[in-house]
Amino acid sequence: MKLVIAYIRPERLNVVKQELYKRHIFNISVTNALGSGRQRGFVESYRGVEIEVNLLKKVRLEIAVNDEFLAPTIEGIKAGAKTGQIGDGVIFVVNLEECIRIRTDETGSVAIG
Amino acid sequence: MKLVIAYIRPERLNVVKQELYKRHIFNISVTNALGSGRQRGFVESYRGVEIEVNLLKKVRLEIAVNDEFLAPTIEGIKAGAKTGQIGDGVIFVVNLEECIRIRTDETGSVAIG
Amino acid sequence: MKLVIAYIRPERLNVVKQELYKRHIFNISVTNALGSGRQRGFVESYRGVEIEVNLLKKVRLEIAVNDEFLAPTIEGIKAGAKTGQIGDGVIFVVNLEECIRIRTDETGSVAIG
Amino acid sequence: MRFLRLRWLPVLFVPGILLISSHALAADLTLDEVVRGLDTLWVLIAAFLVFFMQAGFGMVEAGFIRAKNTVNILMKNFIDYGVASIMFFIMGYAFMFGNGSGFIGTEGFGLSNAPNPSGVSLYAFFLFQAAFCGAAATIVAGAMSERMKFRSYLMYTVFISAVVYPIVGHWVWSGAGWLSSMGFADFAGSTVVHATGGFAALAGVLFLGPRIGKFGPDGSPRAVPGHSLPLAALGVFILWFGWFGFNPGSALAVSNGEKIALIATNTNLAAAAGAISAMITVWIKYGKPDLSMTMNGALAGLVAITAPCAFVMPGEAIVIGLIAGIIVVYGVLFLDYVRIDDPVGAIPVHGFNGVWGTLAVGLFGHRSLGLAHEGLFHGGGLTQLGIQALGVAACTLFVFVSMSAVFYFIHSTFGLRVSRDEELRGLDIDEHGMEAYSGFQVFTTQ
Amino acid sequence: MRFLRLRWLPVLFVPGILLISSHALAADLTLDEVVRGLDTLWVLIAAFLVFFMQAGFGMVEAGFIRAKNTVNILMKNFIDYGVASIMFFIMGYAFMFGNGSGFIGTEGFGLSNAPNPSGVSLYAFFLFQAAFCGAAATIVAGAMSERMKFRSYLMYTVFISAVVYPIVGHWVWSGAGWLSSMGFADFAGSTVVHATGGFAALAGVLFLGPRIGKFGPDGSPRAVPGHSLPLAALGVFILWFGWFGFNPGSALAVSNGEKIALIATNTNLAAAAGAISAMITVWIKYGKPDLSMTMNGALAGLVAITAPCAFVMPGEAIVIGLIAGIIVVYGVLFLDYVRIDDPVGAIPVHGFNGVWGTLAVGLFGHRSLGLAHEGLFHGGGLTQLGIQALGVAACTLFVFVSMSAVFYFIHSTFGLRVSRDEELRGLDIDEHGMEAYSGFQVFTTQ
Amino acid sequence: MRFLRLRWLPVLFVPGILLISSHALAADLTLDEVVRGLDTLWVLIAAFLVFFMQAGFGMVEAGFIRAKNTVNILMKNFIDYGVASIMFFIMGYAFMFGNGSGFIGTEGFGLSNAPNPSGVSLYAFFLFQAAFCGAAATIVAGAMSERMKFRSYLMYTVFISAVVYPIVGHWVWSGAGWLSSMGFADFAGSTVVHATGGFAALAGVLFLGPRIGKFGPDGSPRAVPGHSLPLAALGVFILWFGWFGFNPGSALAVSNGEKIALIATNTNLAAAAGAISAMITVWIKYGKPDLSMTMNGALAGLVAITAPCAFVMPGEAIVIGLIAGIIVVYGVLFLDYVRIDDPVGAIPVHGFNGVWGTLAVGLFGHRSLGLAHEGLFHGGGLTQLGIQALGVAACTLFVFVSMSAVFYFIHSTFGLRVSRDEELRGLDIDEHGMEAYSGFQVFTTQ
Ligand SMILES: Nc1ncnc2c1ncn2[C@@H]1O[C@H](COP(=O)(O)OP(=O)(O)O)[C@@H](O)[C@H]1O
Ligand SMILES: Nc1ncnc2c1ncn2[C@@H]1O[C@H](COP(=O)(O)OP(=O)(O)O)[C@@H](O)[C@H]1O
Ligand SMILES: Nc1ncnc2c1ncn2[C@@H]1O[C@H](COP(=O)(O)OP(=O)(O)O)[C@@H](O)[C@H]1O
Repeated sequence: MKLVIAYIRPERLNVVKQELYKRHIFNISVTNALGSGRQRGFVESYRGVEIEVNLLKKVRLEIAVNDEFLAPTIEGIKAGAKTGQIGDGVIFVVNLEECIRIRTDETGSVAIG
Repeated sequence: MKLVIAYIRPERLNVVKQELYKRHIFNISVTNALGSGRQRGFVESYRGVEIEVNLLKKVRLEIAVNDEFLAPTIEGIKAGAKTGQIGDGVIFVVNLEECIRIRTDETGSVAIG
Repeated sequence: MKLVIAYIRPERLNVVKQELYKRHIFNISVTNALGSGRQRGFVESYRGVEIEVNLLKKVRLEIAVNDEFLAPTIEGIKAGAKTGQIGDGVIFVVNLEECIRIRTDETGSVAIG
Repeated sequence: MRFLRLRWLPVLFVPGILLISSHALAADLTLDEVVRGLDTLWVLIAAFLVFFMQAGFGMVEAGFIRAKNTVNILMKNFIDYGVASIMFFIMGYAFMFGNGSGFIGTEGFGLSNAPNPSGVSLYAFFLFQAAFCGAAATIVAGAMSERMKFRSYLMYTVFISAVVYPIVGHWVWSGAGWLSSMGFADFAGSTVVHATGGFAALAGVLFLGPRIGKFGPDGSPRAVPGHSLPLAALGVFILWFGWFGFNPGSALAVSNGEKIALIATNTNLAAAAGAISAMITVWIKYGKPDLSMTMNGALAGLVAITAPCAFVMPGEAIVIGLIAGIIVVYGVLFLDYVRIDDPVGAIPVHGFNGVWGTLAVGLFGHRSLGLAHEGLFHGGGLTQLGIQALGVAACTLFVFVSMSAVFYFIHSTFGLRVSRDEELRGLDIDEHGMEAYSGFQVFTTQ
Repeated sequence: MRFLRLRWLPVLFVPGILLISSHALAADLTLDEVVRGLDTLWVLIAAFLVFFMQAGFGMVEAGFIRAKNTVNILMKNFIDYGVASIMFFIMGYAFMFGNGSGFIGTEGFGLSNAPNPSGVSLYAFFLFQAAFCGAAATIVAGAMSERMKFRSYLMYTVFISAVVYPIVGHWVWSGAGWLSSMGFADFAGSTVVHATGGFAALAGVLFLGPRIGKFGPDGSPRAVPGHSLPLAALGVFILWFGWFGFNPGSALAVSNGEKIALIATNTNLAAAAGAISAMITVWIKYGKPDLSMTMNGALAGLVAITAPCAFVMPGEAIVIGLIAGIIVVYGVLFLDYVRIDDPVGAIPVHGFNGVWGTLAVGLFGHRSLGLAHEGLFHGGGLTQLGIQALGVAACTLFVFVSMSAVFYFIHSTFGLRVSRDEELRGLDIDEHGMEAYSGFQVFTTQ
Repeated sequence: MRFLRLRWLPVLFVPGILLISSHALAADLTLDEVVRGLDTLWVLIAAFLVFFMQAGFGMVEAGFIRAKNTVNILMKNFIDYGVASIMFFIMGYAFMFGNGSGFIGTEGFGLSNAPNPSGVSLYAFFLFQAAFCGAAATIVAGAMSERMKFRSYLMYTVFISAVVYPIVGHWVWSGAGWLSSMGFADFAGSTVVHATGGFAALAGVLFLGPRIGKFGPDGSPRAVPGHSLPLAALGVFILWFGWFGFNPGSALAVSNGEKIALIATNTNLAAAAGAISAMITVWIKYGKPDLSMTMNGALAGLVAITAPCAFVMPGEAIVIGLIAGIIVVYGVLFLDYVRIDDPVGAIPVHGFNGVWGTLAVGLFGHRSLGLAHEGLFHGGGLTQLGIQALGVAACTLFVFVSMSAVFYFIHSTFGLRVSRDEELRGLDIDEHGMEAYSGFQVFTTQ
């Protein structure tokens, strides 16, 4: 089992979700995040003082998947999130040792989704 | 050492905290999250247009524990979070390679809590 | 590759970022979090009723790094976040199996930053 | 449909004669008519200010509760004013000001052949009174917030604005009520509006019970902080502003201006004193100046000065306000102590201080300012104080009993309270299907 | 620079004579002057209230859109009122009230030698009218929000406040317009202000197109929830409050108070009825009482009563409001159905109900209240209704066509719409370089 | 306790005679009394509007600072008005309007035997003046926000409202002050209220120092964005609305309405012009129309027109406003340049434009409108301008010096500034033990 963590543009979330649905991945968790990466921030100016905003709004996805779903998950995220412009984001994969579904007490692969 | 990640219903947070306290787990970190899982969303309607809200409000816990505390942690979360109804959430366990307490420079087991 | 997760005081974020920049770590992701650790909360009182606030505001960093950058990253976070007073926070290190940059399709080490 | 006999025709759409007609206007008016016009204008402006208090109530109540129930409280706020406006038009005014017995009026339904006890236009008087009725109704929303069904709230609103409030009003303000015949004085409604609202709220929360999580398993009270103190602060400012219509407007005439100026000054000083004394009280007791209590203190001062505003001098208004600020702090503590859950403090602010303000008339009032008897502190003995005590006791008792009946009825038919799940998730989603702050990350863990 | 002949000198800075001069003052005034003073004061207060509606519009519009475009809408709100004030001073007033043809005035630029059709001070009349002009301009901001360039909005504002609105106003309110000559009656501006704003908005959104994501690929409408219903609720209360200046203020005189009191009462009852009927309609159709629709219902009632407020009785005002509340709900649904995207409901509220209110004059109006002909329901036949229909048709057509030309011009020169990227990221950052809620975590995924 | 001789008894609680007495009322009043009543009513309404500005100040200040200090600023807002109301009653009024020397009044403490230089009820005049005093006090809160101890703020409030403001007021408005004897003209308080507030703020921030993080290690200014621009926008609208009481109300009489109408129109046009010119200035300099500056521009225009509002014509008001908008932008930049940290722009808005407005009287003022000498641009030479310059210099110097002494005293006894830790965590938690937005996720990293 893997835990897939992805940072994407907020406005791509709906498309990413649709791409994941197509690939039968329904369970995801989403958090608001700020990110700094290769993308330069934009310059705001407030009352005559410039601010370089270098923490940009991103959305963080966390998806636990069984190994056979890892590839489609990555694919789905890429399909939905890519615009080709700086700031598209990254996907991290971490090994997931155990997964427990609280309601059912299921554990392991079967608990994931 | 393990990193326990759990998604629970927001309104169960206090109970979960109490259950963890009972088991001498005091250190936890909490973030707001949205989740989509087996639970169907509810239908809001705004100005005559229906919206299916399929990202529901969840709370994400992150708890670093020494191996001997893994079982009680999972138990505590389950005890506090379970309602038996769809949407209770999941617990993920990831291997934690290192833990460093910033204030004390402690590392490893002793740094966890 | 490692995934470094750190909880720090919100007001230290800017300093931590500068310390990381000095060490050529530019890519980070940040989320708001609440944490309970060794630090006791403070007591608010609202309309004559005391509340012990034991979930304090923290900021969560997530930084994917190549192995050779792990030490400087930890160092940078410590340098920026340490005040010596209770509540400075913790750093967790998790093994990162894969990293994919969405825009470029790069994977592995080269994708990290 | 009756016709109004208007002295002049609307000029805007009558081309040609426009310039002439409007200039000719002035000359046509007698001094008497001008005075009536001026008084009507003043009562209307006061009515607008009292209407605007509705926004103040809405913001205070919304700010003092959790984000997840905000849509619900705002909805209650709009609709109780809407229902009160219409019901007071259809029957409330008739019950309140219609000729009838000393207990209730029975004439003037739909304002047709409605008696007009004021010296101003009937419509202005009606609008002013309708806005008062709306205020009485909305006070309850805050106390019962975060757990009461919207549907049941609607029903409650009809009862209070159509029947209960008008009856109390009849007793005191109709000129024919049994209380006013005794010399009971409540200039602008500490009893009629505020104690009525406050004690109706008390009846309501007793039926409703406290919010989940307000009291610990051991019964110790827990804080449930409001989600937006800026909103609440704005609400308090708006209420304070609106009170300048509420109290001085109750004079129903401008005259040479002395009386309304005195009333306005008293109103302001009592509010200021209430804020300061509540701040000091809570600061001494808890070590920190608590904004939410300070704001309640200002409102407490306003409620307390409402009955005596025309009968006391500014220095006395300050004293009345100071005491009000202390009452509200201990009132909140008392409710916590007896495990009554009033999220916004409506009962201490409007109920307890409504009583205090009414009694203050009997303590500080001056005969020279129009009171039947000199107040206790001016050597008038206990006469006026006794009448005041009797009056406020009668009114609050009547309200408490009749509203208990109403809430009992609703409770046993439609139910007063939402389900546990709905309460935890928030009333906005289940009752109205929408969130107050879409897109914002709001912790709903409490 | 002309000199005003003032009867008294400012006294504050003239030491010594202060006490004497100000006391002597009163004696110097004739009853006629006092009446003029009173009427001027009333028109000024009404103007202040109408100005304050600008805050109401700002809060409603901001509350009903997403957080990421909030700075932009507030900016539009400030600047359209600013531009309208200045442009109406320079030329709008002259086009509207200057002598000229039945189509447009051509005298009184910069208020110099400006005719004054009212019985009050020219400046008071101007300020009142300028605030109306600002209201008409700002209605459009909401409908075109979340996607229109700020620069282009500025340009639009100049056109509507300097030319288009004044022309419509001239037709109806100058006393010399061709519509008023026919007996067309729009007491406070259902047509002149609201339908003008609403149909200008319609022209605008047709050029602009819907927001990205408002309609699915299959054309089905999607909800884009507003980011702060408390802000919107406050806005509605402020608008309702301001309307007490808008409608009764349009009487332009206090007289003996009867007329303004009737108007104020009608205004309040129609708003209350609109809120209630919109709530019921949406409740029946969707199973839940929707706050945003209820608030639109109140506004709909206010818009609808604006034209007939002086010509109908309270019971009729309630009926007009009830129908307005239904119209607004179906209006919103209709726009969704034809895929017109109006984020705040400006077109149903101001456009459709502006028309309804204007027609209602012909249905419910009373000759005894100053109308040229008895309304249809009082046996006056179709005469007044026909005139009303003609008038509102002419005005909305004129506005729609001329504003289409304006928007077409802007569209083909500077462009109306921001880029796709800017729209997705929010106009605040790209157009103004700042965020409305710095520090708050706001989901910008939609 | 003095007795007021009232012409009529409160009628509400006197049954039976109600109808008769209130109808008889009108006939009893002479034209003189009606005029006095009307003027009193107007001054009261103006006072209510000026009071409401307190809400405006609160919202502007809260919106322009970070969320973590919001409770603190709101608390200061409530309490400074409360303290100012009470202190001005006890002694401020006596110092300001009491007979005494040209420097200070010494009669009328607690309003007993207080002289009344106006033609309206003493209480109305007092309330209006007390609200002004509160405004002067609250201006400082914004500039010193996010780092000043609440306790020390309380102390400051007592000084400014009881002593410093009344002294300046005595010089200019008492009719016996040395400045008014020279012909110094400040119609509604550009100097007395705004420059006083602004220069007191300047003294304060010099003692207090900038917020942590406002200036980089190299001294370059950094932006600290306000947490809620909608709140700030609402605040500006409320202030603008309140200014319609502030300026026209300062006429203290309605008369035939001409003067107050002119003042209201000037006020509105200057505000509009200030908003537009600030927007344009900042747009040209930084490429984007900045909402926060535009709002400061509107306020700047309002402050600048406050002194000359009665002495200039509308076209001139526009020019005064345009210049004000430019001044505020460069004023903000100048403060950044000299490393003075004023989070909300109180010093440029109230201080610098208070000076500008006072001088503008000497440039644009008309003798025909009641000024002692023709302004420079109307051929009056430098006389009036010189007097104006002297007056504003004297007042600001006095304020700056005396308030420096006050702040120095507080600084060396209780301390002005919270600890570094408190400042970082936010004043709300440490000073008041509560958060403004409980449940919301707010980034407190800056
Ligand atoms: N090494 C990293 N560690 C943590 N977060 C990262 C890392 N690299 C990128 N991110 C996240 O991904 C987001 C997008 O990265 P960025 O470099 O701007 O995009 P891209 O390279 O795809 O154009 C960042 O804002 C940040 O949130
Ligand atoms: N595979 C997964 N990956 C990430 N998050 C998940 C996954 N499964 C569940 N979750 C999280 O857990 C929450 C509860 O899941 P859900 O399926 O609704 O509950 P349950 O199965 O316990 O009834 C989801 O809203 C989501 O946040
Ligand atoms: N074992 C843990 N698991 C998860 N989060 C932790 C753990 N220990 C500490 N934290 C996080 O770190 C923050 C700081 O911890 P705390 O014990 O208060 O600090 P310190 O020990 O450095 O004084 C906590 O608020 C929490 O967010």
